Amino acid sequence: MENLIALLIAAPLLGAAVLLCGGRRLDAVGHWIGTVLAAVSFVIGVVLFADLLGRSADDRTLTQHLWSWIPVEGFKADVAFQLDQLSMTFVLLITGVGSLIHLYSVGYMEHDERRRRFFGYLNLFLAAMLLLVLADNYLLLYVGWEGVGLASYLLIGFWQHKPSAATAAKKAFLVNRVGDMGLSIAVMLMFTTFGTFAFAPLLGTQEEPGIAGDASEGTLTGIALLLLLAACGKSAQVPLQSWLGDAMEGPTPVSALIHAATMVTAGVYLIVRSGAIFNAAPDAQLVVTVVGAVTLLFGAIVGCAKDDIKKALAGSTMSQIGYMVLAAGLGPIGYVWAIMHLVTHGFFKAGLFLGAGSVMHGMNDEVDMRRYGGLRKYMPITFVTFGLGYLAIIGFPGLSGFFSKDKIIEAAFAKGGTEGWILGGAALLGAAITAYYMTRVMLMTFFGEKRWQPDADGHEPHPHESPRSMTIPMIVLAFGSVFAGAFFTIGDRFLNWLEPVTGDDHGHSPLSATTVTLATMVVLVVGVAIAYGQYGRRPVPVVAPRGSMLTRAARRDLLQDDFNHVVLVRGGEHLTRSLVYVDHTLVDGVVNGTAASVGGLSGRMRRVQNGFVRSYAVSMFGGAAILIAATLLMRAV
Amino acid sequence: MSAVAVHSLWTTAADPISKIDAPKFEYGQMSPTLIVVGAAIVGVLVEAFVPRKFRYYAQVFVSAVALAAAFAAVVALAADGYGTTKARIAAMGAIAVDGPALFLQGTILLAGLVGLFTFAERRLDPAAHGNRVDSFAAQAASVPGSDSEKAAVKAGFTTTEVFPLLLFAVAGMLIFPAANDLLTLFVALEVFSLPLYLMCALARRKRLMSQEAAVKYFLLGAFASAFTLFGIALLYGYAGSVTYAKIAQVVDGTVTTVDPALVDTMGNDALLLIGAAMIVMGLLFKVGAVPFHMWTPDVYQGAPTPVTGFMAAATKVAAFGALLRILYVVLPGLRWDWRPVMWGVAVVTMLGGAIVAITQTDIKRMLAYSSIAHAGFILAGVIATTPDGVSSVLFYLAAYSFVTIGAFAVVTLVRDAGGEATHLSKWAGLGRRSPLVAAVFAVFLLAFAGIPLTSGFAGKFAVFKAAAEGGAAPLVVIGVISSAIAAFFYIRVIVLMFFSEPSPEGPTVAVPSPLTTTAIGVGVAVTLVLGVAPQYFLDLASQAGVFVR
Amino acid sequence: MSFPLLTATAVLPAIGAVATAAVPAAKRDAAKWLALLVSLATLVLAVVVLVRFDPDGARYQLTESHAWIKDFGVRYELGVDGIGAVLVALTALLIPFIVLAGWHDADPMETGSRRWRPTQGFFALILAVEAMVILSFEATDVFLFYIFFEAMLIPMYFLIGGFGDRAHEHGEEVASTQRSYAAVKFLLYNLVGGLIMLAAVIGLYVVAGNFSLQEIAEARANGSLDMATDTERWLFLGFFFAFAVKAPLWPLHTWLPNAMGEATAPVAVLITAVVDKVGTFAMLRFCLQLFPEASKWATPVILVLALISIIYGALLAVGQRDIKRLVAYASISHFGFIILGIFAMTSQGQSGATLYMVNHGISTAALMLVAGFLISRRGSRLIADYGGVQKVAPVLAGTFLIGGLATLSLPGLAPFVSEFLVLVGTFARYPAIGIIATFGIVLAALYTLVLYQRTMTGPVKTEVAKMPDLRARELVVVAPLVVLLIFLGVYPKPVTDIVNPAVQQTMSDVQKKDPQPEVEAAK
Amino acid sequence: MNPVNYLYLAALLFTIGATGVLIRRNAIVVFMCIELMLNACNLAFVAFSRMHGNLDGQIIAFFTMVVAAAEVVVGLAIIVSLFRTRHSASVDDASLMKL
Repeated sequence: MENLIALLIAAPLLGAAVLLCGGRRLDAVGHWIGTVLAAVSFVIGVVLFADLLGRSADDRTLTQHLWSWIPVEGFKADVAFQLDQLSMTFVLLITGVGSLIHLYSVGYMEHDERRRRFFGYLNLFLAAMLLLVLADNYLLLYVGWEGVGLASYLLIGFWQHKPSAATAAKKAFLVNRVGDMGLSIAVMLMFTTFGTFAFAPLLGTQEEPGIAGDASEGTLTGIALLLLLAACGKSAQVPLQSWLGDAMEGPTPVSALIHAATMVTAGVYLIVRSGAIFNAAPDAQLVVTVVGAVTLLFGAIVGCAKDDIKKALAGSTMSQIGYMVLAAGLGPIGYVWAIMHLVTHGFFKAGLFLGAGSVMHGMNDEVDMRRYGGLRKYMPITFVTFGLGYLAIIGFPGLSGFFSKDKIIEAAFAKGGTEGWILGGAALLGAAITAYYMTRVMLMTFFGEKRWQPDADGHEPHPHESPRSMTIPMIVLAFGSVFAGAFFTIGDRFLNWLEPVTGDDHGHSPLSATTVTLATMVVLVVGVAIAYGQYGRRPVPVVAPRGSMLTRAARRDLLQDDFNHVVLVRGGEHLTRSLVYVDHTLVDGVVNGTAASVGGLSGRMRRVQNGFVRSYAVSMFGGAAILIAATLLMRAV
Repeated sequence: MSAVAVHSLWTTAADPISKIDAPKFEYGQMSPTLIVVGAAIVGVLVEAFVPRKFRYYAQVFVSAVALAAAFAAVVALAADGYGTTKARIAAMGAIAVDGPALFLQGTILLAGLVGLFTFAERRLDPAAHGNRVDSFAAQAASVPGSDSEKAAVKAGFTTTEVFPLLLFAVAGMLIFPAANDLLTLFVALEVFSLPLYLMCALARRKRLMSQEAAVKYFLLGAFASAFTLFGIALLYGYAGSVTYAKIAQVVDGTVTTVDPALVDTMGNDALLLIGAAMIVMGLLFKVGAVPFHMWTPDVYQGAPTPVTGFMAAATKVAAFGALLRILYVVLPGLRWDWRPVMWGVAVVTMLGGAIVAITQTDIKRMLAYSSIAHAGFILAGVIATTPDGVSSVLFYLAAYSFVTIGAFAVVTLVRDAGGEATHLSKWAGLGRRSPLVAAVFAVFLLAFAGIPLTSGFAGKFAVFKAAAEGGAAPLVVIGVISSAIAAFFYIRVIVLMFFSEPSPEGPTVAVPSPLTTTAIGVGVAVTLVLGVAPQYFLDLASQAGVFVR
Repeated sequence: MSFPLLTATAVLPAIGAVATAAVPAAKRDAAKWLALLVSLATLVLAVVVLVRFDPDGARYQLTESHAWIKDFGVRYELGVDGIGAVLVALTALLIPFIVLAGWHDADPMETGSRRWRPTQGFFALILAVEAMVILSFEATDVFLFYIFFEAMLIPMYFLIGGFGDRAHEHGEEVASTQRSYAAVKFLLYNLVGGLIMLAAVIGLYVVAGNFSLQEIAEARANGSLDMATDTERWLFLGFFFAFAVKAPLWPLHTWLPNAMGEATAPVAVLITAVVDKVGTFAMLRFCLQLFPEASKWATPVILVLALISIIYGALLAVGQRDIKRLVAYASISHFGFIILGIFAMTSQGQSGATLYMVNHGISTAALMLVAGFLISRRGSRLIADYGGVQKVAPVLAGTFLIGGLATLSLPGLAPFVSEFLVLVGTFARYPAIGIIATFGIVLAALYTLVLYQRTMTGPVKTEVAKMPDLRARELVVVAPLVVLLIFLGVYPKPVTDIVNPAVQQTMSDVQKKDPQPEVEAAK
Repeated sequence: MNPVNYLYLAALLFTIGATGVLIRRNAIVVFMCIELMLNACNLAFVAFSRMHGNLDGQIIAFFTMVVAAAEVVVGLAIIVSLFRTRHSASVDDASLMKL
């Protein structure tokens, strides 16, 4: 069985290789090759899943060792995989949603002459992402980690002729690199501390814990924080969140797959996977929770102000991942719920993005929600699927989001003490805002009267429902976003499934579950109501009103980019420019100066050679005198 | 009383003649010098009696044969073991026949032979009135630009006297490093100097400069030799003798019997030190060491290029030979006095030569300054005062002389309307015009710069190694620095030749006769062989490294 | 005695060089093909060397030893350890690509005299450099090494100064002056370094009495030859200075951007991917083996300088407007990593450094050669003159991107392995330095992606609109390099297996042990 | 009379000659000064010879005269040719080559 693991990765990797090297002759079939291989990977995943289910709970870890990667004295890194419940969950999510979005893209990218390459990149992403979750050591995970970064770079910048896209791609890669730096240093620290960075010896299992605990808490906190830095980069958490909004420059399926469902959640995977380390570093965990809480509010606020539908959803993604990170920071109480929210979010957020894509598809790629309105009549399927996703994300009772998010809020309170109250409060507030901005999106897009106008080159958009290949995935995902939560929760299926890996801990919540649920309901209603008051009852202005200070700040991602620009970009430019100057004038100047001075000396010395015999004679005479004097002197001393 | 008795009151009978024993003279061991001197005299007779149009050939033939024969003689002597086991003092203590002497004589003779080829070259200058002409004045006595000169040129005169002059100079140089008493040293000095003075004045083109060079060289040379002579006098006064061995004994204080008459002078160190200093100064003048170097650039530039090449090579060899012998045979007891001084001279010579060369614009002057720098490097080896020091210097001299002659031979090839185009700007883009000549010259320059796989590197390594072993590490460092500086201007010429665009009115490269070609070829060959496989010659040098006293 | 394999690897290109130079002016293409064949044959020999080399065998293998210059205590001694063998292979591997990439770089523009044969000269010089570089990797006699270390400057000098990019933006006149400036700068820097080393070489002879690396190293090891501390330090500095100029290490680096900027792309690759490796290689082989104590004494300073090189080089790369100069500064940054790995004195660091030399060679070759193809199409080196190339020449852009990703050491490509090893090796002993060095990877991403964005993406500039994509010859050059980058990225074991034993020996030379993991140390 | 005095005289003459070389312009005079220096040497030789009571010094003096004579021949030839060319025997005029 375990030999199948490699195939999971091999299939999409093969696809990427074939599609990228195949050349134009594959243009006709390229997209199908890509889709099929993604599906193959999914099927393999299902087979493995079935196999795992067939085993006893404590025996659900498969490993496969391929080859010794970097064998150096005292240093061992292998290409080997580990498939346990956690990675299995991700495999299914990645390959499943991935296949759907491949299918969706077939229609969405129909008119793009570089569709083959697009599918090549998508496959490349799948392979990298699977490598990330299947690696059995941190270094190999790092390969996948940067691999998905590369794929995301290529896909965000897929429309490279657009400078904005190219810039966004570069920005995404760079910000991620900062995070990656954290990961690589973390790996180094692990190596110097434990002499290894493989999961099994390091993290161990619930029964026999690994050597992670043996190190001093200081070291562990260091490792944990470095891992958190990495997670922040990949999962767009404050302070490294700035790239996600711009990443929406990429084609919408990319936003759905990479920047909503899978890649951006890699950070959560990393933290949960490294649970053994975090559990032993409470300070680090606190930081994690804080980052999560801040980000979930940050994202939510940003989401409220955006008129670009994708950017609004991006803000929402940021915020939802904030929930997951918060949960992951809570330790064993939260790990399971973090992952569960991750999965459900994978469903409904992907669905929402696909819906947005479908809307744009019908609206000549118009993204400004102020130019939508009343679309429910024109694209009913999109409307329904999108609506279900909407209900799920705001946590409408019974739908996926309700279960997962509720559990997280509960766990946040369960942290206990002031921290518990603060975190829980933040989570609740976040829920309210989520309800607000999602309702806003919903209303501006599908309700009210139509507000669209001819675009630059005079085409009046003709909103229409998207082709089958696009709607089917939306429908499937809608199912997911409706039922997944309930399915997971009833009988604690999800808990029991993951518990052997993540451990479990109910903690003692100051508030009863029902209280929390009620509170959630209340804030939900409030949020929806406010939104309805603003956008449901009166017409939406086509030109955005100036808005309050906060609104304007939020439109600019709460000025975080401006900060980056002023401090990092400008500062960096000045630094490099001055260094170039220094290199030329100082470092080079010293050398050239020396040469020049020798030359000058030469010029002065050759004037002695003035052509007059008698002065030559003088020098000889003087020389003789010196010679004699010196000789006598030598004897004297 | 008897007449005889009376007569004996105011006369005494002189000793019978037989009591003055006839000078003993080892012709065999002196043969190299004798052959050359003899040939020189023959050359004079040739000038006197052979009709003009045959003279050139006769002279070239005589000189070539003589030099070759002399070289053969040297080789024979060396093979006979005179360099090592049978080393001895010949000619009643006047001449030393030992390793260094033979090695240097061999080098000088080869240099002379190769130099002779460049002297005899007659293809470079365009033929005047159908007469082949060489680099020497048609008639040295006629005033430049005068009718008599034109007439001489028209008549196709050539100064074939240069060949005997060359031979005389060579003869003097052969004796110079072998001289075993100060008188012989002085006479040899003059014997090879005077012909050189004359030859400097004999250029066919740019005669004013040529004559000026001669005057400068002559006056300064005479000035210097006066110093030498006075130094000799002082040493004579110090030791009561001019033979090296005796002086050395006195210096070491190992003299057997002190003649009571000499007590007030003998061992008077003031005499010794001043005298030694003055003699050494005279030799430093010949090798062109700072601050006695100032004649070098002017003379090198003004003299006919073949003469310059010969002079630059052979004079250095001879003078360094003599210097070595003086310092190692006569004054070893004094080394704690002269070593520091020589240190100073070596340092200023290396640096001075290298630095001033940077800003030169005339190829011949540049080579002159480079030769000064090289004199400094060689001095570093001299200072070592170890057998390795001697052999390294010998090797360096051999290597250096061929590079020099070759380089100047190449200079004779690059010509424009005014004769040789020695201004550096004229050499721009030579590599494009005639890659071969440029490449050859580049080889010589690289050898000067001491790039590995050329003889220059082997030599430099040898002397620096010797110096370092002799405990002169700082000198090595300075030497390295100055060779770095020196590298700069050699490189500059290469850049000029290969990387800059040739100027349309640039010089032409004359196609030489086999003579010059041979000279250059030998130069290149020696440069590369000594660079790649120096071991055999190093062996020669180190076998030859021991002076007889 | 057995067949002198190592000599053959050097003699073959040497003969090839002479033969190529001798090809008559008219038969230009013959010269090219001859050079290509010779370089390929050399590659075959180098592969044989690799095969014949037994990682578990003696330290130096395939040794040859003949008397050469007795008086200088010099022997003609060749031998390769794992590191040398790998680098010989790298050299032999890259030369064919360089020759092929430079196929048209030396077609004469103006006709000098009949005898002016630039093309023959160009390829002959490349082969000459190959011969000398290979010999300096194989020499186990310090003097022998020095000879070729110095001598290779001359052909390099002519390659840099004699051949430049076509259609220079300022016209040929300016170009030639800039070229000769760059060439002279290159030569003087390295010559000064070499001469200072010469002083040290002489000093070594005075101290040790011979030049045989093994004899001296043994004598040092068993104490029969003990140098005064000061002597050892001075000698070390003399050697290190020369290697630091060659490597190049900040602040001795300024010749590299000029040289790589003015030379044609293949020559630039020759400089940075082949010739400069001699410097880092020599640090590993000579500095550490001959002067272990002094090396340890100097380590702190050297590490700091290496660190400066890494950050400084990267920052300046960001600030460049000229594609080739950018790559040059990137290389300076990378050489910083190599030196860091060497002097961290850990197994990982030194294996990483050796691996880094190989990978950097390949990745720079890939990036620089593609850049050269790009420049040859547009006739400008300025980044600003490009834009949107990806649209018109996707393959070119793709390979360029891969080269760039290799330069920023993306995991999965070869350079990542070596860079991580160097970093982890450094971190193990000097955590602070390791961390600061890690910033280099962010900067690397910055300059690479900025370069790619400015040249390849965005709207298509009119000047590049007609730009043809990679031709067959160019693909033949690039494709193998890309394959190698990926292969060595996922399976570097073949190289590390050869390198590791040599590294262990070096470690024992300097008597250093790898630091223990904290946890085990605690137990 | 103490022969040492002759040495002082010789030294004096030598110095005079040297100074003359340094200060006089006319090549002929300069040359004469050099001859003076040589003569000073001769005097020193003879004086030493007298002090040591051996003949070497006197013999050397004869050699020196011969050499000096030869030098005169060569020197005058050169100087005269220069004079004929430039119509001046001033050594300062002959400074074409410098720097």
